[in-house]
Amino acid sequence: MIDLSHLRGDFPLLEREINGYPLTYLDSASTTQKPVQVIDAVDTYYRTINANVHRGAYTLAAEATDAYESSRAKVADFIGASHANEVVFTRGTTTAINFIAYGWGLNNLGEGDKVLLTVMEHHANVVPWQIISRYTGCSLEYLSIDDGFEVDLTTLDDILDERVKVIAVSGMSNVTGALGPVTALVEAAKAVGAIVVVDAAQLVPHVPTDVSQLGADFVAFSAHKMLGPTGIGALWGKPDLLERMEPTEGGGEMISDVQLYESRWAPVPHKFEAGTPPIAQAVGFGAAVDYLSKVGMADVRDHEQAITRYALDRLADIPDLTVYGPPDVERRGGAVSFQLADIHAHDIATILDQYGIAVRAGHHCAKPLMRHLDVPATARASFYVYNTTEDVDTLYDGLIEARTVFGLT
Amino acid sequence: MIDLSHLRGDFPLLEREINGYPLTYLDSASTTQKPVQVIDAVDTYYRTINANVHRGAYTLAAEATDAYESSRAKVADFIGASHANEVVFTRGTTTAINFIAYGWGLNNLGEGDKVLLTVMEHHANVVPWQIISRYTGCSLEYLSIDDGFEVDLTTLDDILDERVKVIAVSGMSNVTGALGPVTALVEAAKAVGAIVVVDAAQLVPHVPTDVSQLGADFVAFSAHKMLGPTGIGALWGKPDLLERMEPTEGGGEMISDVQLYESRWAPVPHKFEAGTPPIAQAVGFGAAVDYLSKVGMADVRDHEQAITRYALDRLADIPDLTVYGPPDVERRGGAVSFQLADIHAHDIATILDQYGIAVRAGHHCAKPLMRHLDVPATARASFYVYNTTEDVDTLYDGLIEARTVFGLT
Amino acid sequence: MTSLDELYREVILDHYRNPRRRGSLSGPHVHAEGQNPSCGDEFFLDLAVEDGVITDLAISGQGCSISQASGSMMADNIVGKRISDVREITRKFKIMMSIEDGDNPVDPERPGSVLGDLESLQGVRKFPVRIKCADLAWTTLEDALDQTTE
Amino acid sequence: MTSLDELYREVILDHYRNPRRRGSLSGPHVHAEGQNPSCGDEFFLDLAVEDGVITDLAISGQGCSISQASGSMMADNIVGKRISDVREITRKFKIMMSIEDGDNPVDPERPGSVLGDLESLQGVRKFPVRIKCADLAWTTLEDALDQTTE
Ligand SMILES: Cc1ncc(COP(=O)(O)O)c(C=O)c1O
Ligand SMILES: Cc1ncc(COP(=O)(O)O)c(C=O)c1O
Repeated sequence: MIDLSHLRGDFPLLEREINGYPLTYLDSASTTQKPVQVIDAVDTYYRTINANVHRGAYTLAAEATDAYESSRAKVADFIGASHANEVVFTRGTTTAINFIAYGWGLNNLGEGDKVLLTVMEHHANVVPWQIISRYTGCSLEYLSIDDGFEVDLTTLDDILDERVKVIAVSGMSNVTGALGPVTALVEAAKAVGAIVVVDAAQLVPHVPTDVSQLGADFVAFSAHKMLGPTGIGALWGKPDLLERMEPTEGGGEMISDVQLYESRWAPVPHKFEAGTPPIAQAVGFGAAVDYLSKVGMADVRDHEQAITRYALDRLADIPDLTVYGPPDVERRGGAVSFQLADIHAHDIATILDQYGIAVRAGHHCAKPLMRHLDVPATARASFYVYNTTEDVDTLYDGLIEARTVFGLT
Repeated sequence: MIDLSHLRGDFPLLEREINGYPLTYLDSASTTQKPVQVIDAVDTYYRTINANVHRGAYTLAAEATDAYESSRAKVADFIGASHANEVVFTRGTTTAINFIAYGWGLNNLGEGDKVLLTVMEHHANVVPWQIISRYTGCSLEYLSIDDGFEVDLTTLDDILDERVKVIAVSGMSNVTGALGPVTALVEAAKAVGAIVVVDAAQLVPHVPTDVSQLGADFVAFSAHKMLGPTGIGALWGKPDLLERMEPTEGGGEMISDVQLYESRWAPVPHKFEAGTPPIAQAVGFGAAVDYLSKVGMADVRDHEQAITRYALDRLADIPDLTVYGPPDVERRGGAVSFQLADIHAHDIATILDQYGIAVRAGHHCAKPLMRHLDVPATARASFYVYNTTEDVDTLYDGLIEARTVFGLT
Repeated sequence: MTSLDELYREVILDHYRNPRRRGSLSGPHVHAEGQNPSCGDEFFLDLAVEDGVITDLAISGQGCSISQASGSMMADNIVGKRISDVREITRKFKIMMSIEDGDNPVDPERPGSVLGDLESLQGVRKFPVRIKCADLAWTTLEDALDQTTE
Repeated sequence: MTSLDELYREVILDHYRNPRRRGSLSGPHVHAEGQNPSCGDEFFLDLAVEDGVITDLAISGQGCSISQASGSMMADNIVGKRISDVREITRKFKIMMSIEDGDNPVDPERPGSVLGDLESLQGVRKFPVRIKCADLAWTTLEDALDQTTE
């Protein structure tokens, strides 16, 4: 197992005590902690460069613009985009997917058209399409999940036809950790001329991702899930699609001309960035991908696979514990959802919290999947670069304690 | 004149040197500098509290949620809202207005309906309505600007009828500094049952604003223009309107239930906050309004009026200099646009920058207004709490120098 | 006793595992639904009222031990009581849980004398994020009561 | 000389104040438009070409001294020249301005010998945000030239 324990010192928050115990942070699928390199980048930006971008002929504004645009280049580079202009900064994954749903969907979908989703999608990749289906009359179709917690492709042939205009799929489930069948769906989409949208909120932070190889048309992800600040994310799109897509938000900076009754848009990517962008956050995002690049995404993935394997093994030793997710760490990431005996997930989270262990409990913004799994809620531990096998051991001890509190022996 | 010079020490960036001169920052209408109190609030959040909000049963998540929601309460309080839930956090003014245009407009506007704007609007309050008019078939109408650079209300009676469903007006022009005729337009709207949207990007930061008195239905503003972080702003709305308005963005956290084909929304304000919100930025926003409250908005306004008066007086001494904006500081704020002889605004900005003076040059995202004024661009100096009359003197000297560079004597 | 033991008292786990009055009513009744979107807890209530007295009730839905136990204890506590008395119990419960302001009505000398088993929920107060779990059943009840008087 | 004096040389101010070949063409010509959205500069070009030679051109639009002077000097420099030569001038100009890579073609011993008045724009290089002002006319010219060969 790759040893990344030297990284822990970069994360000030991991030094916190919670309820008298050192914090064991196991909720990185929700949001990650930030290294000093990111925190300081934001801080330094405000102290030394802060100005609005793109609009200024003075030195500070030029420096701010450089900082902002060079972060765009870093993020583009990180995901293998061929050009910085293929990356649009958004508020996060959710906004990125809404931008596609509105900008592309409102203008290209209609009665009879279909959007194909999977049952394991996060609400961020469900609700925008529901909204657009209400406005356009298009309908939604779903691929189900098989017994191995992976997307069931056996019904694909039945569903797939020329009316499918969009296939939107998660690169990795934030509940089960299962990788999404992106490659298969890209093939399927090609056959019918659909576009493929990848919700990569859990993919880009955890698995080396090269958009030039992936075959998808749009890829959305969030900085805060990959060591970066809150308030920013990215939408990568194929150049010709970004070119043709309408902007969702209108405002300053996204126009080349505004007349009273009509306007012309600025070139990509600026036409999608109306108003003052999250500038300091972009700078922090750049620092985050610098950090991850230095660690190396292959090592990040290796580390997480090892820790996930270790976690799955240890959890298997706990009586009455069910894991919802693929057993094979080649086919999954480090989000591990589980149920312990009859203890409600919320109670598990409370008990663990008493020992300083932070896990998520609930529907994880994936209610369709929870219904499919027939559980109202699960507890979820999820890992990132700073987690260690000791964290897993602490989790194990906490779960044994939860059994005791609930009178199970 | 109220002396706020003791505040300058709170703003680290003001200590910068630019081209060998101390920075004279005169671009606060574009974005303001940040006091250490705000910078540190963001920093401390990442170092000690960082977790995702609303979804966690563990201590950190509860603390993060508290921090986020207490910032909402602070912002609500700052603008006189009766309840924190009347404040929706958005990415900024632009996103806030787009949320109204889509959420209210797409669902309430149609062929024959009219949206009434003014010629002095920022693109953020023009382009969203153009987009919605394209989707819904509604049309746009404009009130013009009179010779005193204020909104011309003489044509209001001709335009106003029951088909006017929205009146959207800037509380203060970012070009001329002119205050918008909000009160008159609120009255007009009442007569025909229209809603009133106030673009308060320049109003809330500079003029004591009490939404409970204003009479508007929606008020939008940005944190970064009032000492706060980039990446966040607020939409205030009347409770019943927020209740009835559809969300624009769909995703996590804004739902109470998601089924495969339909969803139910969470209560206001959360139904408008899809996905992970700008949490650290909200915390910084809270610190910014704390700071402004401590200074006192009445004093902020007094200070700016004094400095604007001083600036208008000094600029009047410069030959061939034209100011575009009302002369009476009771009727305006501190954004002072001007043209000097035949020197293009961009050249003015470059020359001033050589002396460390930061002013904006261009169309200020207000092309319709520039066309109306028949100028391709203006230079603009704008003031905030940290500016002094010495800054104005430095500007004066810089402009005299610009004349020399351009061979005018 | 640790805070955890105080939170998960045996009587609470008993109500969680053996919830009273689960099901639905077939006779005339009002129906109310409560949800806790942040954790997904659901609480559905059928309430039969005759002449201002709660004659029957049935509970469905699902959730954590605290929300389910709170509902089950509530059921035990209100059937057969007048609406006005039930409103008073609700008030006392909410004060005990620091949801509403007031002096804690519980008598520490005589545990259970004021609100019965419900008093065992006091341990939740040390867990602020869980208070809304304890409250879910009661907010739903208030909704149901409001319907009966409409 | 200060950087400002180098930027705003007299010859530049002269071209700014007395721009050459303003107006539009009435005979056969191609038209191209360039814009600099960040500052609002506009540059419109009418270009008449016969047998591979630029026979006439006319400029309209507005903008800062640098963008207007650059366009005016360009006009002076290219009328009567073959398209291939004009492309070469464009290339040299862009290299001189560090917009494209290459060895600066200008001969410091003999100012003006390579690109004429245009060489006075070298002072812009010290002002990176203004380089696109100097470039606007040339990008628009390239657009127009591309149209003639289509
Ligand atoms: C009057 C006015 N409205 C709207 C905006 C847009 O604000 P933001 O860019 O923060 O969305 C601005 C600032 O640029 C403004 O001055
Ligand atoms: C798979 C997946 N998609 C989308 C999202 C939404 O991301 P955000 O909340 O940053 O917009 C998340 C995170 O919550 C996620 O895990």
